[in-house]
Amino acid sequence: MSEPKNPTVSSSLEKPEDKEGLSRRDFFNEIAAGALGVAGLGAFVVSVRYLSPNVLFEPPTNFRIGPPSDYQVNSVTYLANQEVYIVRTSDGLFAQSAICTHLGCITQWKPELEMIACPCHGSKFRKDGSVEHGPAPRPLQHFAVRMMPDGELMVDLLELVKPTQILKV
Amino acid sequence: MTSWENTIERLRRTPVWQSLFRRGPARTNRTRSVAVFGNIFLHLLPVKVRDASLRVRATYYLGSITFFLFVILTVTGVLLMLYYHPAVPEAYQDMKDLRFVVSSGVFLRNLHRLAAQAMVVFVFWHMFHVFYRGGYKPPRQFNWVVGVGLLLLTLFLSYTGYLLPWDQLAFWAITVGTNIISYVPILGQPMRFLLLGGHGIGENALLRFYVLHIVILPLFAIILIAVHFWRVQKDGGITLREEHGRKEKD
Amino acid sequence: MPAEEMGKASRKLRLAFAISSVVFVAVLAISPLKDYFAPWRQYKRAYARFANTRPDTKRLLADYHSGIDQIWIPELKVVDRCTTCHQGITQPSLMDASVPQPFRAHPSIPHHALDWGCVVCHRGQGLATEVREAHETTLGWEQPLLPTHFIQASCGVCHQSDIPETPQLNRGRQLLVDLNCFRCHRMNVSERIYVPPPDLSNIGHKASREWIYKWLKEPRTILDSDGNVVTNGYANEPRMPQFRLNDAELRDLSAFLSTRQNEPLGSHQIDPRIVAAWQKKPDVADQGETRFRQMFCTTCHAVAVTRAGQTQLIGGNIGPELTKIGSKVNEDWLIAWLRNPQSYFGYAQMPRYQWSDEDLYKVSRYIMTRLTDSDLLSDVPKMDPPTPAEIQAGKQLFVGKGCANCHGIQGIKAPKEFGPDLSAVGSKTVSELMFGDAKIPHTLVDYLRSKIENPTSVNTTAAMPQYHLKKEDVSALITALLSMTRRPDAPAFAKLVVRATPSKFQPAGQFGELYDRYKCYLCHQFNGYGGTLAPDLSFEGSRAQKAWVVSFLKNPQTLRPASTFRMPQFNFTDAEASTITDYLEMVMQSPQVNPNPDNSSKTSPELVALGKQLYEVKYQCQSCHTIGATGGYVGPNLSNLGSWMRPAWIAAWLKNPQALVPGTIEPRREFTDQEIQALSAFLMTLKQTPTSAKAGSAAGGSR
Amino acid sequence: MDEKKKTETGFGSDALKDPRRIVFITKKTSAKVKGDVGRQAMSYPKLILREAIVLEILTILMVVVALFWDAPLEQLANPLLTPNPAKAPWYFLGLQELLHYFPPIVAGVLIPGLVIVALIVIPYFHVNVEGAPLWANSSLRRLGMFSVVVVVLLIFFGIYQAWTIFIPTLVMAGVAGTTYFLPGQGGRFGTYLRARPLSWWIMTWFIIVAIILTEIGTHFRGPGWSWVWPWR
Repeated sequence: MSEPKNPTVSSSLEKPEDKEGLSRRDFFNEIAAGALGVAGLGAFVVSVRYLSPNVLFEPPTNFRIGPPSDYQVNSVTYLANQEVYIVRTSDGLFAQSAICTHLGCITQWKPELEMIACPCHGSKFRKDGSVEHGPAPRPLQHFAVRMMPDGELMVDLLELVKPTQILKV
Repeated sequence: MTSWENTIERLRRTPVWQSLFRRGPARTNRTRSVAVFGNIFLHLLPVKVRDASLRVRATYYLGSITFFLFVILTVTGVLLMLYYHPAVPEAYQDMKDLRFVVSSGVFLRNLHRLAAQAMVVFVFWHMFHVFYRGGYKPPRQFNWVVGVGLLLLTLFLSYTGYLLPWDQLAFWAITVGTNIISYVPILGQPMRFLLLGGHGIGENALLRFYVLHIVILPLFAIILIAVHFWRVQKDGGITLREEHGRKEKD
Repeated sequence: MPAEEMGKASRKLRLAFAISSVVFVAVLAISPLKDYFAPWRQYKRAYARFANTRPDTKRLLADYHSGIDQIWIPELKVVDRCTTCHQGITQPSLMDASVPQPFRAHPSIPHHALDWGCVVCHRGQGLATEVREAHETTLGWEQPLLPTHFIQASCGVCHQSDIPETPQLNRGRQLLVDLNCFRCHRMNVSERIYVPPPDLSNIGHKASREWIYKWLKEPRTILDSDGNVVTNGYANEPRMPQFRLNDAELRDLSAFLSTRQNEPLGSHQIDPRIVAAWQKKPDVADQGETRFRQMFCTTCHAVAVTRAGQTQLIGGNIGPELTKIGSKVNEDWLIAWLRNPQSYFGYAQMPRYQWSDEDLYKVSRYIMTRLTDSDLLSDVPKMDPPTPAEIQAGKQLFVGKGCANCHGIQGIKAPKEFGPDLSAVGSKTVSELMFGDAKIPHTLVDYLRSKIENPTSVNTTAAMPQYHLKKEDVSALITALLSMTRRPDAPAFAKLVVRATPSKFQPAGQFGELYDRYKCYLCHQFNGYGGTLAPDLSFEGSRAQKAWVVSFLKNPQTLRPASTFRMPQFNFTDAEASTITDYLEMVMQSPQVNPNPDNSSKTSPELVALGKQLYEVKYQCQSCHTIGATGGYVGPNLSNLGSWMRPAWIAAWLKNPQALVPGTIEPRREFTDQEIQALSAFLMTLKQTPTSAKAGSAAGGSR
Repeated sequence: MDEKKKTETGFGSDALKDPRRIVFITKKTSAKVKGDVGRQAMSYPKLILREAIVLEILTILMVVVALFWDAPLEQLANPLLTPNPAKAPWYFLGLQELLHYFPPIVAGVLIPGLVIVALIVIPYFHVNVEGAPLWANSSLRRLGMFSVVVVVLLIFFGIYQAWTIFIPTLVMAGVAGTTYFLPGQGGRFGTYLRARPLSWWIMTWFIIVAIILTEIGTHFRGPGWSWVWPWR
């Protein structure tokens, strides 16, 4: 085995490559290195495409919630699967998120207090989603509710609406 | 010098590059040696090899191919793991998803499966080739035993991977295979019970095969491969045809 | 060689590396390209192009995105990607047949397509995004798409009782019962009117060995040279299938059966004076035929009639066809049977009529001399009296061929699990089926068709006998069989199953006895149970007036005189008629109709005049209904309505006909209460004198 | 070449510069110390470049096949529905074929166990390290032993009617015997065979039997492990 630690042996052998050989080698090396670079980049892109799912097994963002008659006037109904409150007042009906605007805990409707309370940090919201007190910075998010031609209501979680927008039923 | 070479050259002078590689361009035997020694992966190779061992007919690169198949399997395997749930029946549905909805999913699975089959073929081929070359003879006895260990690991890796798709092919192949184990006197049944985590092939078996397939067996394989490479170097390089026989006698 | 040469890669090596690197890059690029040209992406693009050619482009593309569409219903374990290619299924404007597949919209059905996914009904592989994988049987998926022709089978998976939308399925389910399939195969058949095949414990009294031989060889069915079933005076739907028996087997079985005389024959003597009086009369058979017709035997029994060279079966299919019955039965047996069918078969469906000896003699002479075929037994070989060896062999054959599964016989127990279990045949996979050498496509549907049409086609040693069925009946049977699936293992499905209503209606008490004796349910429906030949009597108590029912029972011939199917003359006694009438009035009430209305007092001539005016001018009821001699024939004749129906029923009917008789075609008009009062008042004035009551119509419903 | 003698001893750097160093050769010193190392090349880049090319070509082949051949995926596993025949992975089909012939304890444990043990222990029996031809020394005695072993094996396979092993064994023994009885025949191939040591014959026999058994198990076995022709 050669002694790599012994600089005197190998350093004396060091000498510049001849010009022609160098350029030829460089040309092939460049092709190879370039190709491998492209391959690496391509592999990265393909991997990213591979890793971004084409289908999601998540609850649908819009869903039917039955006819308005399912919801009594002056009631708050919690839909556990979608984490949404369906609130019906004498004015009409709206859907609002059950996720606390503070740190994302799931709030609970307290019928005895007429209040939506967050168990994590004590935020309290009124029935219409506005903040009563607590650390929550914003009122609960409202979602669009639409009446379908067959008389059922449809909630669209992707369409955010102002709290004042209430479906008259 | 081309601009490309200049860029590389400038890059090589940066402190970061130098801290990483501790050497200049490998244009001399010394720097070439340093390149091998200084790299944790390359240092498993000898710095110099005999010219004769570079000839294709010396090895047919069978060992290298087996190792590269292992590399391909590791890369594709890690990617496949990201879409795989070792559960019944999700495992099977994941196969369907890989095929039908994941971009390039079916390609990676094909590649993994193909490389796995090829690795079994090449590991056998490598072994037979080495045998005919007399590679098991002193001083390479130990490396031969390591190689036998790698053969068994390869078979076991391939076998554990066979169950993971949880289709009929997998299920019954493993059923037949594990029943062969149970023929071992006295220890057979307990061994099968331990391997399957139950009396039949179910969710426990799937999880055990999965853990064996992705963690335990590859870990052993990597260690043995490192030893195997290192010992090739230490035992005097690969076995050449001329080494034994007539030349020994003079 | 200089030492440095050791370390210099040759030009050839570097060139090889450069080339292999370039090829390497090129090859790696194929996979993303293949992904880009995936078939489903091409369908996606094709849909976008297609939508751009339609007027409602914007709506068609409202939910469009370039990725995979998926319906995911975790409760049902549904993951369907069918809508990735079938992108227009919810677009009403794409319902037209001119829209190319796969973009056509789904025909409108009572369910929301997107609530159920596709494969719940259509089968196939919902996970797939490739055409072949999604629709066909492949290595990775055995259950192919259900052919549209049999799609009603999918309704039957949940709807276990008949629904009007699935006639083919309903027919198939009825056939499974009628053809006795369920006697050999285990399957779930909801309770239906079922006439069991005859008990053979006393068949020796009834038929000769020669006739039994002939019957076993060719049960009614006769095939022509092309293999088609020809009627030739026989019903072409025999319930008895054809067994593949050779001459020796036929001899043994006929020997065994013709010696079955376990119990003495019932009363079969006719007063000798009557016999003496009628024996010599040449027209005794003619008189018998007249009586036969007067009794409306053809309501249940068919007889082949040749008119203008065409042979045709006339009559019902509730009882056996009688065209050649005279060549089959012994006269003594016939008389005993007519007197009291239940004395021969305890379970006989035939009502016990009150024959006089004279009628009995005439009718039996008619049957024995006219309903015969002298050629029937001409090809039966000459047979010696049965030997004990033949009888013993016949007994074994009787069990071995599965006869005992359908026919009861004293001293022989039917083997259990005789045929394969079919309770989940609809979810059988292709690999569970044995196709033998049959040259048919390897699918479940083709297997079932081949098996039903020719049981030996897929299994040469099949025990199943040969049925001769019409093509549409085979399809109906396949549909019914396909509907019998293993319950999908999602718990949500269990909730969705619409169980068959426990339908058997079995009243108790005096009426119950009459109901059993006269087999009312064979023709009439009672609370969803019974035959469909005659009107549904579930709400008869709300509908008909008591006096009318009594008079009808006493003389049913006053209704529908021109029909082949008519209520037989049962010769009810007054007591029986009143028992029936009371029961109908007490029990068979509609919750929609007030049983004790007090609006009779509201009738006034003005109201009647208004009603008549509404009837004739405003609503033009006469376009469908007849009063007297004028009007349409779509709806029932109303000439005698005043003495037939109850005013409360008429009022309720006018308010909402579909609530009383679901599916009736009577339009639901938005009558005001006053209009209803006026119309009822007018209709109640429609009365006919009993003598001219002949034009009365069937029933209130326009069924 | 200067460096050719110094590398493998593990002792010195430059024998010319440092002649005082002495290598002791004992019985236990490995045989290759004596060998001529021959010309050498630097691993970097010569070996590494070759390995890289091999890796690339291998990947290219794998990728091309993977693009046009789909990994099999059958129905969802169904413990109630046994396919006929139920086959193990292909590399165990030789074993499954053995199980068809021999009692489970022999085929499932003894034979594979012996093969593995044999593979592990062969390097430690320094038998015929030189690789002398089978019939080189005391050949008549060897022929006797050879014949006895072959006959015992054939009887063993015959008893269990393992014809798919019996026939290749018979053929191999026949070829080996032929090289004894017909020296100098068969041209270059004959000369080649005569130069083979015993280990070569055993290994070749093993490989041929293993390949035949695996091939039969894969393609020639149908329902109930009955013989089928793959082209039917």
